[in-house]
Amino acid sequence: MTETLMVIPILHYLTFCSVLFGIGVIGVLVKRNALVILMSIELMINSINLLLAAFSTYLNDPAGQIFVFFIMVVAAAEVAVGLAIIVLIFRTTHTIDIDVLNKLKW
Amino acid sequence: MSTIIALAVLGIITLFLGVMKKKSWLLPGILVGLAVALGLTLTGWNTDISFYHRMLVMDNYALAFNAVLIFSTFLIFLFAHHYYQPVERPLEDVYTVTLFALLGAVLMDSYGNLIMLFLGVETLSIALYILAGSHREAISSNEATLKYFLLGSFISGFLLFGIALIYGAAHSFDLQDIAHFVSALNGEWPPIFLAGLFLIIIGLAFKIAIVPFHFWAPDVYEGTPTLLTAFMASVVKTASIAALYRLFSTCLHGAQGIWESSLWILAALTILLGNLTGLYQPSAKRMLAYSSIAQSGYMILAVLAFSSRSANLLLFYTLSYSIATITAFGIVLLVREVRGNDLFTAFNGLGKNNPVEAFCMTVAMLSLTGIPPLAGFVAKFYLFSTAIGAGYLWLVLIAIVGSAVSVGYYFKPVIAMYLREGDGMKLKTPKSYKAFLLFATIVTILLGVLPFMVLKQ
Amino acid sequence: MFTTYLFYFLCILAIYAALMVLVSRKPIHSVLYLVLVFFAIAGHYILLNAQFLAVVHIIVYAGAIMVLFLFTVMLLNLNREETSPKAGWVKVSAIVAGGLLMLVMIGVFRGYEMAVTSNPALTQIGLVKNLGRILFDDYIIPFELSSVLFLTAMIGAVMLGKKEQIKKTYD
Amino acid sequence: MLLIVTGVGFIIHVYSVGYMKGDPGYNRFFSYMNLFVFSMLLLVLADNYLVLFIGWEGVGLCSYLLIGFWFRNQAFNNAAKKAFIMNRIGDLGFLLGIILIFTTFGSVDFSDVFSRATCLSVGDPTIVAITLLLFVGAIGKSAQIPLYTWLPDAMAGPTPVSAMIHAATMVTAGVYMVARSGVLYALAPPTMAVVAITGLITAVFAASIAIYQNDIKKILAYSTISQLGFMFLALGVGAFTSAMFHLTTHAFFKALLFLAAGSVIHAMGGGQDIRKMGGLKKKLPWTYYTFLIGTVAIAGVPPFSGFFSKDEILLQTFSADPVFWIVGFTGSLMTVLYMFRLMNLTFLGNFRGTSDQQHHLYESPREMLIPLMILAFLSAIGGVLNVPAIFGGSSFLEHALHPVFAGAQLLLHTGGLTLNTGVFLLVVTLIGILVMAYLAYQLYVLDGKGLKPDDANRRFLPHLLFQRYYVDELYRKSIINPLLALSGFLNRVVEFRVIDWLVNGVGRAMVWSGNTLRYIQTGHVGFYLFMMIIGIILLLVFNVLIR
Repeated sequence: MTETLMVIPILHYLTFCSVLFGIGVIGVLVKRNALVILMSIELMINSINLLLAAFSTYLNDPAGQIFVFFIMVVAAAEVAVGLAIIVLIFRTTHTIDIDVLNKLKW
Repeated sequence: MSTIIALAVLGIITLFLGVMKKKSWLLPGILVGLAVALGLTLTGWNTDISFYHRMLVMDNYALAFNAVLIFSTFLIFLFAHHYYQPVERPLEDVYTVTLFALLGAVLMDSYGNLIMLFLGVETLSIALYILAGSHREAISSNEATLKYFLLGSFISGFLLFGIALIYGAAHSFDLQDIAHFVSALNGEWPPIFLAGLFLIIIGLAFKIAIVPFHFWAPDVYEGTPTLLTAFMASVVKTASIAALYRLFSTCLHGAQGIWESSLWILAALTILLGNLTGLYQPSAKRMLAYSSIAQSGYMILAVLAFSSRSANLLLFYTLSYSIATITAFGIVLLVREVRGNDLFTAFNGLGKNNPVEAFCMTVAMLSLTGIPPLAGFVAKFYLFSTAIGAGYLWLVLIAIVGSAVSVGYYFKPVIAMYLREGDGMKLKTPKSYKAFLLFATIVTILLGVLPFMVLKQ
Repeated sequence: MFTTYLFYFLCILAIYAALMVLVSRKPIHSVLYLVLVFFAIAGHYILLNAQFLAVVHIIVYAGAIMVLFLFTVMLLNLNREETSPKAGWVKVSAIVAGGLLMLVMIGVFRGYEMAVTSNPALTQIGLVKNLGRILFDDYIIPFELSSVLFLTAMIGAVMLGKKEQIKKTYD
Repeated sequence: MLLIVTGVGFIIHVYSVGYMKGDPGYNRFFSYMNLFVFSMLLLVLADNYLVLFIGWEGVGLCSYLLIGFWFRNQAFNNAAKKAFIMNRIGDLGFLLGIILIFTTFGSVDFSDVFSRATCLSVGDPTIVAITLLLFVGAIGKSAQIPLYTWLPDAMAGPTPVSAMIHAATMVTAGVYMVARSGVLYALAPPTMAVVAITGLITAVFAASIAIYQNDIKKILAYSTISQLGFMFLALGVGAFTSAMFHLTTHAFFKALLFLAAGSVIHAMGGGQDIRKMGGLKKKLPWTYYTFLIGTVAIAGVPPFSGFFSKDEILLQTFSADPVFWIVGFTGSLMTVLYMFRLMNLTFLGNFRGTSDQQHHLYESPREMLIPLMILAFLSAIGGVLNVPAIFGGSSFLEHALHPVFAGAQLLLHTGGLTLNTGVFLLVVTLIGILVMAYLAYQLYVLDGKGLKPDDANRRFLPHLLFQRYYVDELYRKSIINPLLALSGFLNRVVEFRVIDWLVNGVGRAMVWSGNTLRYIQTGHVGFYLFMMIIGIILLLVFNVLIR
């Protein structure tokens, strides 16, 4: 396993992460279910985590991995709050379709 | 550093006071605590300390903006007592989250490391998602919080991506290291760095509400409980623009060519769209939302006119803007309390029935428009003349046109208050609330007459 | 060679699972595919010599966050198919926009090279001991302040989630 | 300057208590007055051009409010509008000047600007432009040619206002501002020449008009313009201290004269025509004596204050250019003439008014008289402030103001006069004064020749003077009438056809675009996300890929 870095150029990681990030973005744009949108956002964040870890290893600098921990902290907090919001919305409107909620406009 | 500790401790004390059902101690405790935090901030003046490997840099820039943030929050908490009167619960959770949001804002002003920037932005945002939804029974509040949450966490993904790319290019999160990296570049910008930089700009632009990342603002402002909208419009905007400026001023010396043209276009779009759309709004709260969008366009001017003065100008601008906005929201919430809505027709006849409130509202509106001798005028005057000096004549012309258009909506409540006949209904303003409103108004006037208390020559 | 194959396998697995998250009609399937993505990414962490990160990743994401998702889905009985998916043109334009973003990103990375400072194969930075020392030395302030973030989220989740009704309203 | 504003302002306030008693707008009057004093103090205390400008505008606004105080009279309103518009013309120049200062020096703070200005070479075009623009502002505010006509009309306001505006404060703001920017002016010799010539022409011009006026307040108004002209003359020749000195003494005696005139008008039941007065000396003894002191002070009879200040200006002028001196001397002689004419006609001889008025002649109340006496005292001894060395004085004011003008004086090197020349000039001046005073007495009291009941068969020059050189008519004919014709045309054709359409079109376009743009805010989160992504892609493409 240790020879990974010898074989795989960092560009591959970058490309892979971009693709994953892009899929996350598409998910956010395409879906109407708030829960799935939240999952897509998690996908985006995970791709960034991987990117940071890859940078960190290739640079031999622990800061990147430390940052990943913080991102995990934030992601966990965000998900907790996000799910609470979704539950709240579901209680009042009985749906979590984002397109139904458009009373505030213009 | 002491400011941050004080705010964190204050938040926890508030929480405990609430748990112990000491409702009457809550707000006084918070106000005293904020005053202490303000004092602690100011005692650090000119010390210029950085903490723990430059995670936090408490230079004068950070301290000044922190003072503005804490002062704005203080003003908002002055109004809290009356606003939350109908609620029996101690509401310690709302207050604590507001204080933690302030803590996040303080981190955003004083970061020396992109990790701290990210943590600050997230602390602020998560707290704001909660605050936007804190009026759980109102469907508008629910909608506001969902919109804000989805858009905000989506954009924070991009912010993160930007930070990761900068890390990949500069091999560090530290602003000083990035600055060294930039100065060693000799104008050969690696695309990955540029992409990272722009993604960070986008992440902050969302918080400042710059076109085209402004879409959340009107809806969320309208749905959020009014007092917390004031917090969003003042504290969040100030902290975000200060964070953006800090990034530019620390890391990107002499790299103006990179962001100049894009920010130019964004500022122009923001000014035009904010002002034009504001014209057609029937309600005061939504009008203030568009006004805040337009004002962020002017603030970008200060970032663009990058000179030794512009940090100071930005400080003065955000201060004058924050105070006027908070005053305006303070009156809007009074009107909503009595009339149930904040359409401009709800302001009819206010000048006769409630002269004090009408006067405060008028001063706030005039200051936002930029009429002498109020703070907003001085801020705009210096901003525009500095920008002209920096060669942004056309942008300033656009900004002036925008200001002229803005008269169209800023004067709507004023006209309604003084020239329309009302139904004689009076606002239920307690004496203390009036005193707070007058206090904020006097600060606006004082800043206009004696701008050099804050503005350096 | 093995690692190369492993890398590509994990990549394809992750991308497939990610796509399935979007394609699935039922939220619960999405959740399960997302767990698959997380495992694939954990494999990547191990490939990158970041073992501790991999463990934490599994615990936090697959263990905590996904459980939260599942819990919500079950609690609210949300496991219904999307009643009215977005119109076709919206989907197409969304995919075009996301794809464009992807292309732009890949274009940005084109030609990017990293000066590797030391032999990365022997790097020890991913170990618990190493990370812990740095976390509690250099990064103590963000570490402490992230507790504020957690506290905020906790208060918020409780505040928004609890069922207590308040009669009087304010705006 | 501060002392003048507050001191004279206070006295005028006391006076107004008596003068305005019973007026329905009593409260309004005093709130305006205090706002005025506030603005004036702001103007004086400002340490940068911006605050100065705010005060400047405030003063203009208050003067508009005060001139139009009796707003039921349309003529008064017109006068107020005229004052405001003329001031605005000046203000525009001033504002442009400030902006130019800011773009040139990067600051509007006096100390910064002055220290940075000294780095520029003398006669630098930028400095000349700045000073000229500032001077345009001063012209408007201090009623110099060609923007002076508002001041005589401004007499429509209550008399204390006239005293306030003309004596202590507003009109001197221009002088103050130019003196304050002395360093800049010292760097711009062409502007200095313009200032001096403008001042000189105004001084003589206004003085000559004053000789043939019949309204007591108008005479004083023209006299003010003329005195301001002297001050600008002093500024123009670089005698900043003298200008400020004359400003001070002028504040004393002109306030005195106006207030005394107010007392007369009060006694006459509102009549302002001096041909209808006469012999008031017996009825209004206190007013008479105070007025007399004011007259001799303004005429420059030693040892009253005007003598010191005006002669100092003339001496300085002589040392700059004798031709200027001759013209200025003529002006000062005219001053003597019209002032004594005014006094003689008003107070000496026989009463020429209606018998009804005669019965009502009585001295003003005490709160009006005491300010008069204080001012009279000050007018009498005000000269002590700056007795030049020639008379063994200490030049107190010069030392006090030295720090302010040091920078300017350093640049100017004013040449000193020999003692002999000085004494010679003084003697000439004195003789002139005496001759003119006698002439006035002869003409208007003994002969009564100057008193023609109708204006019909005058000779050319007096007629011209009586009609104020037809300047108002000139403006009307040359500017206002063509403007009116043009505006009529514009109104008919351009306004209705083009501008109306354009303005409404612009307005409609704004509203329309606002209304349209507002629908971007669809309320759908999905749409917002989409727009943001497009924004992000565009930003990245234009900044990163295409570079």
